[in-house]
Amino acid sequence: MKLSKEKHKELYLKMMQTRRFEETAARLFVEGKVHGTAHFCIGEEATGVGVCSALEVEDYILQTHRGHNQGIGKNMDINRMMAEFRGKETGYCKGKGGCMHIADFSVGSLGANGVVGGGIPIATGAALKQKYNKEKNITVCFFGDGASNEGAFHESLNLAAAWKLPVLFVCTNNQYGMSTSTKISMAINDISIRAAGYGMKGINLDGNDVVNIYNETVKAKKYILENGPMLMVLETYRWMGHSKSDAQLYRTKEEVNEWKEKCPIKRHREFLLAEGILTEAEIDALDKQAEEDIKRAVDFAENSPEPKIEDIFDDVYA
Amino acid sequence: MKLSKEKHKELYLKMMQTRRFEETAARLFVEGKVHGTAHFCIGEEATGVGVCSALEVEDYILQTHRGHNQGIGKNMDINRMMAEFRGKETGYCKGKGGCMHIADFSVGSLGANGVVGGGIPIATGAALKQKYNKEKNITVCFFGDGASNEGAFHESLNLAAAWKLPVLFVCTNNQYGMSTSTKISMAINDISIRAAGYGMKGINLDGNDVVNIYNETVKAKKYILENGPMLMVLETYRWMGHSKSDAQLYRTKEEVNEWKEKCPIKRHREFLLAEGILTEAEIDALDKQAEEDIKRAVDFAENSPEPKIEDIFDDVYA
Amino acid sequence: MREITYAQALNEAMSEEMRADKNIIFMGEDVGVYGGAFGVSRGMFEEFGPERVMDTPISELAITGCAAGASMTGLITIVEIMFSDFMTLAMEQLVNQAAKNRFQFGGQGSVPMVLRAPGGSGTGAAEQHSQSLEAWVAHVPGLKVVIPSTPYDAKGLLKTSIRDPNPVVFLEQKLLYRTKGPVPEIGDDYTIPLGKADIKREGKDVTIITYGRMVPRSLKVAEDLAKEGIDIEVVDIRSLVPLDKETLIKSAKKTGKVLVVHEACQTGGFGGELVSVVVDSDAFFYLDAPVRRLGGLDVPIPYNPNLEAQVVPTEEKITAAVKDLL
Amino acid sequence: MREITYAQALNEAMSEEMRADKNIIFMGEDVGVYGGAFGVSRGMFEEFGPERVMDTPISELAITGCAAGASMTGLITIVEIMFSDFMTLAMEQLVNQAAKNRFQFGGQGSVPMVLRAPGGSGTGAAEQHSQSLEAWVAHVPGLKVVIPSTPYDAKGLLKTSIRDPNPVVFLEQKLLYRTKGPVPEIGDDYTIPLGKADIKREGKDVTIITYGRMVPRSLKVAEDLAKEGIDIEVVDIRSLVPLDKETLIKSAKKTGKVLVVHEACQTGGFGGELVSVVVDSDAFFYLDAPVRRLGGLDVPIPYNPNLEAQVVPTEEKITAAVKDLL
Ligand SMILES: Cc1ncc(C[n+]2csc(CCOP(=O)(O)OP(=O)(O)O)c2C)c(N)n1
Ligand SMILES: Cc1ncc(C[n+]2csc(CCOP(=O)(O)OP(=O)(O)O)c2C)c(N)n1
Ligand SMILES: [Mg+2]
Ligand SMILES: [Mg+2]
Repeated sequence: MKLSKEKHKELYLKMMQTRRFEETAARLFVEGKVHGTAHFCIGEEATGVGVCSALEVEDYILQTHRGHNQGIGKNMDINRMMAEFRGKETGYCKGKGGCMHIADFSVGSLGANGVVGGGIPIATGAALKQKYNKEKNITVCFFGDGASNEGAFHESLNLAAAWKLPVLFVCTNNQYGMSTSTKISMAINDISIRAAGYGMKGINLDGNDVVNIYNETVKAKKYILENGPMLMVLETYRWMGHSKSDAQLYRTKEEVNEWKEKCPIKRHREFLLAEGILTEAEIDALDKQAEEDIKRAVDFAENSPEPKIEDIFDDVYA
Repeated sequence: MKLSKEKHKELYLKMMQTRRFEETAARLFVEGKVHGTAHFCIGEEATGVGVCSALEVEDYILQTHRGHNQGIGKNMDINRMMAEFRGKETGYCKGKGGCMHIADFSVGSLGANGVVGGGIPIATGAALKQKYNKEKNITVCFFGDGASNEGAFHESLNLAAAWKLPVLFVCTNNQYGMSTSTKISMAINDISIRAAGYGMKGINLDGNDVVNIYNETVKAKKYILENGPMLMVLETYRWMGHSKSDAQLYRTKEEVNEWKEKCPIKRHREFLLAEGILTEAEIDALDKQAEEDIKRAVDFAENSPEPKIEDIFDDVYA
Repeated sequence: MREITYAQALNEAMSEEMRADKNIIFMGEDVGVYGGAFGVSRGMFEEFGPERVMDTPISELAITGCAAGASMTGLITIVEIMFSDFMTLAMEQLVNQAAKNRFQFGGQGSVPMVLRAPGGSGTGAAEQHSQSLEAWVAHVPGLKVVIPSTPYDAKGLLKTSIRDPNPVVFLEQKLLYRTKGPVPEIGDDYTIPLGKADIKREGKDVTIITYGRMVPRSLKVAEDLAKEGIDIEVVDIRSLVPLDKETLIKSAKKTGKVLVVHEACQTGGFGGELVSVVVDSDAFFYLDAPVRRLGGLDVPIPYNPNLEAQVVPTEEKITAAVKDLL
Repeated sequence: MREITYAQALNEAMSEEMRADKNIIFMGEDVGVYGGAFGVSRGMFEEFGPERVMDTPISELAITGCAAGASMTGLITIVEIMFSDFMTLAMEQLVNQAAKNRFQFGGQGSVPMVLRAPGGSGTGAAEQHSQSLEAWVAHVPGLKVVIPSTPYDAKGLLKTSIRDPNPVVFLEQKLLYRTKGPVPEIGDDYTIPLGKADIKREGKDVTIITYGRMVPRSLKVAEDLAKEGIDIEVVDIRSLVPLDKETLIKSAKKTGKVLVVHEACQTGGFGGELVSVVVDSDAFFYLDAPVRRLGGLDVPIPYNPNLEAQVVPTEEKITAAVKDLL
């Protein structure tokens, strides 16, 4: 399917916003403006952006701990994302959750998760509600290759298949769970074959090709509303360390550099130029906009108030 | 592979002992001699007997809550089994465990389990120890169709495959988990296909053909010691209710009767006669022996002392 | 008033709420045609159909999370875990997700779900089917915890729990399922607030603070000791979270002698919380004896019926503990 | 004596035991080349190799059960759960299997395993990575529970735990990993028995009963208040199960004033057990003030650093609670 110029702009901008958001977040750590940790998806931008850009507000997503691309893809407010990252009152979670718990129910994000695989069972419930109410929408559940070894993955995919729930399970295979290569954590090469064990359709895609991911997601949604759940595995790679502190002794510089060659943003940019969809100038403008959006977010967060201890008991119970 | 006359006698006798053991246990309930519950494997005798008779003492087994055939197959002492069922001091667990926890480390049974799927992770550990010590033995893990929907199944099979542990995973598919048909609990017809999702070999066998199960287990052990774990699914059927109290509204009498036609004991008997391996008289003698063995066990249990509350703290800690 | 069983009362609470609100669904292992392992949901599948009464695969973690997800997005979900021992498989979704989501998302969403599970020993089901794990969930902010002791309380508290916008862990008592008690007519819509203890028997000499199946047992002891002129007040806390501290403290001040009784293993049990609430209040100055706890022995629940009966507080043990306080 | 960190002490304990006994293996997520999320096992993979230091898939339930199975059959297994919050995924195997197997099998076999997991807040890891769940495991017969507060205790207690024939849940404190303290030379084989509390500071006015990272914090308060002439005794229980009741009771009798402090949420926390042990003993008659508990607020651990710091007992709160008792 051919995408409109606008859609291409959206995909490119969201990926670039994600990249800048994280580069900036990384810098804020160095500056000591943030405590705690963060998990960056640099190199994996196409996954969350490609999938989420194909969804409607009424489609739900469950994000991972490495989900800035997913949130930006689902049109979350970058200012509030940055404010949450900074632990500010104006953040999505009032500074109580941090970036491992960023959520925006208003755009359909039911939240990022600090627990590997923790969002998978929740996704089946959101989809059950959609099916129960005969909605024409689906729930997209993001998780990593490592999460696919959790019992939650198995129980949830089986449940979704047995009940024909409208869930798109998206496994972002960045080849490692923390320091553990999938070659060590499992004896298979293609995670999508696990779908067959549930009587579910599974596909494996290049996780750095944002356009194809977008198109496949559009198709998947249609398929799911008619036939039930599906597993989509996106092959990609994490450029940075697992989290703030990671000496990366478990992989070679060569391997990292090979994958950097496959940068999803560079690739989309070259595609846009080659196809004559956007001009250098137009793309540069998007780059500039991304820079500015993030700068604005940083200022917004910087100038936002800290949450007050007086409010600590709010939201423990509804 | 052709079995010796002795082996055939062993298989037949163990199946018949299991059948009589459970018929008797059921009667003891009616007589009010037992409280609690029990899960009978009548109709499924060939599974545990066929598999365990192909093992050595040094091979471990993890039993299920429906595992009298497994225990008898692994040469457990029927007297102590019955005594445990009666909660007596002379029972395998000193009356503390009951039939959901019967174990006999001396014959390689690491115990039955009251938790569906609870024995599966344990099996990986026992196999890890065998591999670590370079033993030439395997661990056999029994569980049901329902258990294959538990996260423990997934995590354990993946771990065993990733580490090439010597485990034979035996799924006794009796078509139901309590009242829930596999048609409802999963969207696949053959559970053995789940093995592929772990890079493991999976086979599906007639669970009522004790001779074939025995032979396939011999082959499987050889395969496993050379190549790593394997999943063996045995298709069978539970004749009685799930446990003591079960109105069985979830299935038809016809379905039950169809399967009763496939009685594994009757089948083995007819095979033995047709092949001229045993005479009517020889088989009748085995039937008689089974009767007597169980009678002896009942008396043993009946005449055994109750455990004393004074000893209650024994074995909480080693 | 008519008398019905504890199980029937629970059935009526769910059924009445589900008739009144189409957004309520109910799921669990064998809760459909089978009617649940203890028959609590008998007839519900026939009345509400497979869309609202769902037999699940044996997947405690997933169904608990599924309930949380459905409840986060607009439904009200009742999920039955067949034995509370199997909450051990669901703790991640219950504790890290359901209990914390509203807080960690800064107040976005809520999780109106009820997790029902039977606890306790006495059925001969042994170590892995007889535990009393209420202390675990009572330690988790974001969860409410209820344990009813009578059919009347069971129905009224379950209705309130279903209407509560928060995740409620509703722990039923296996040995009480078949006990009968007075309950208003079907449709006569009464509820009981969470966080309100009930003084099941007034007395002036000693206060027994307890809950669940130890309530009827404590009442029996109270009746027997009344004959000896010992006047026991039996306080049924009914919900562990929220906890009605006022009523406990008031009673402790009145009698000056407190015995806390529960079936769960004594060490680390909720009794410690109850004792602490009393002694860390001004009731401390009214106490004329150490505050006693009587919990189950610190052993797994054994299979043998005699052993099983003796590892939890018996009438004899409760009686002895009371006399000890005097 | 040389000074090493708490993390290094743990590393030495495991390494020395593994050098001495080939039957000991160690597994967990990223414990190999990565050295564990908190670097505790750095260098061990290089020394002991992949057969004995095993990186596992992310499968908390399976690896806990795998450890139990290996230990039931002859090995001694140390399993690391990256954050104690993820014990929520392993409770079934830990509680229903590892803790109960010996008992439910009538004394056949034993399960010599150590489950190591870091608990506590203060790292900005928020709700799902900061819990203190020791009360759960302390409520399970069959398990032993240890929480060290110094490098010396960490090494001595971990060695004892590895040699213990029972499953031991060894809960480490994230914020103590980098703290330093005196520890005997490598190879100088000392151990510390489980069930022996340690009076970290003697005093006569008030007893603070605590454990884990609240020990150094309580000591700091004690030093400060000493200047005001308030003499605090700080008792570090070190192991929750077995619990050294004698030492607690003795100290309570001596000072007549007891404050129990822990980081875990106060409601349902182990503090209730500690309070009960004191007030249900003859120490009750020596108490001249209510026994106070100071636990964490009953909220999930928030992300924002200021909030995070204020939901657990601070020096200010401990100081105030002590003065309150006087
Ligand atoms: C249940 C659980 N176990 C362990 C962790 C610690 N942890 C955080 S991220 C991570 C790796 C997850 O790998 P994967 O699912 O592939 O996602 P990725 O980080 O590669 O995006 C681990 C082990 C956790 N957060 N939750
Ligand atoms: C974790 C867990 N969930 C639920 C139960 C209750 N239960 C006992 S047996 C059983 C059915 C198990 O089905 P399957 O694995 O097929 O074994 P089968 O009983 O058919 O032999 C259930 C649900 C349990 N014991 N453990
Ligand atoms: Mg990964
Ligand atoms: Mg079955």
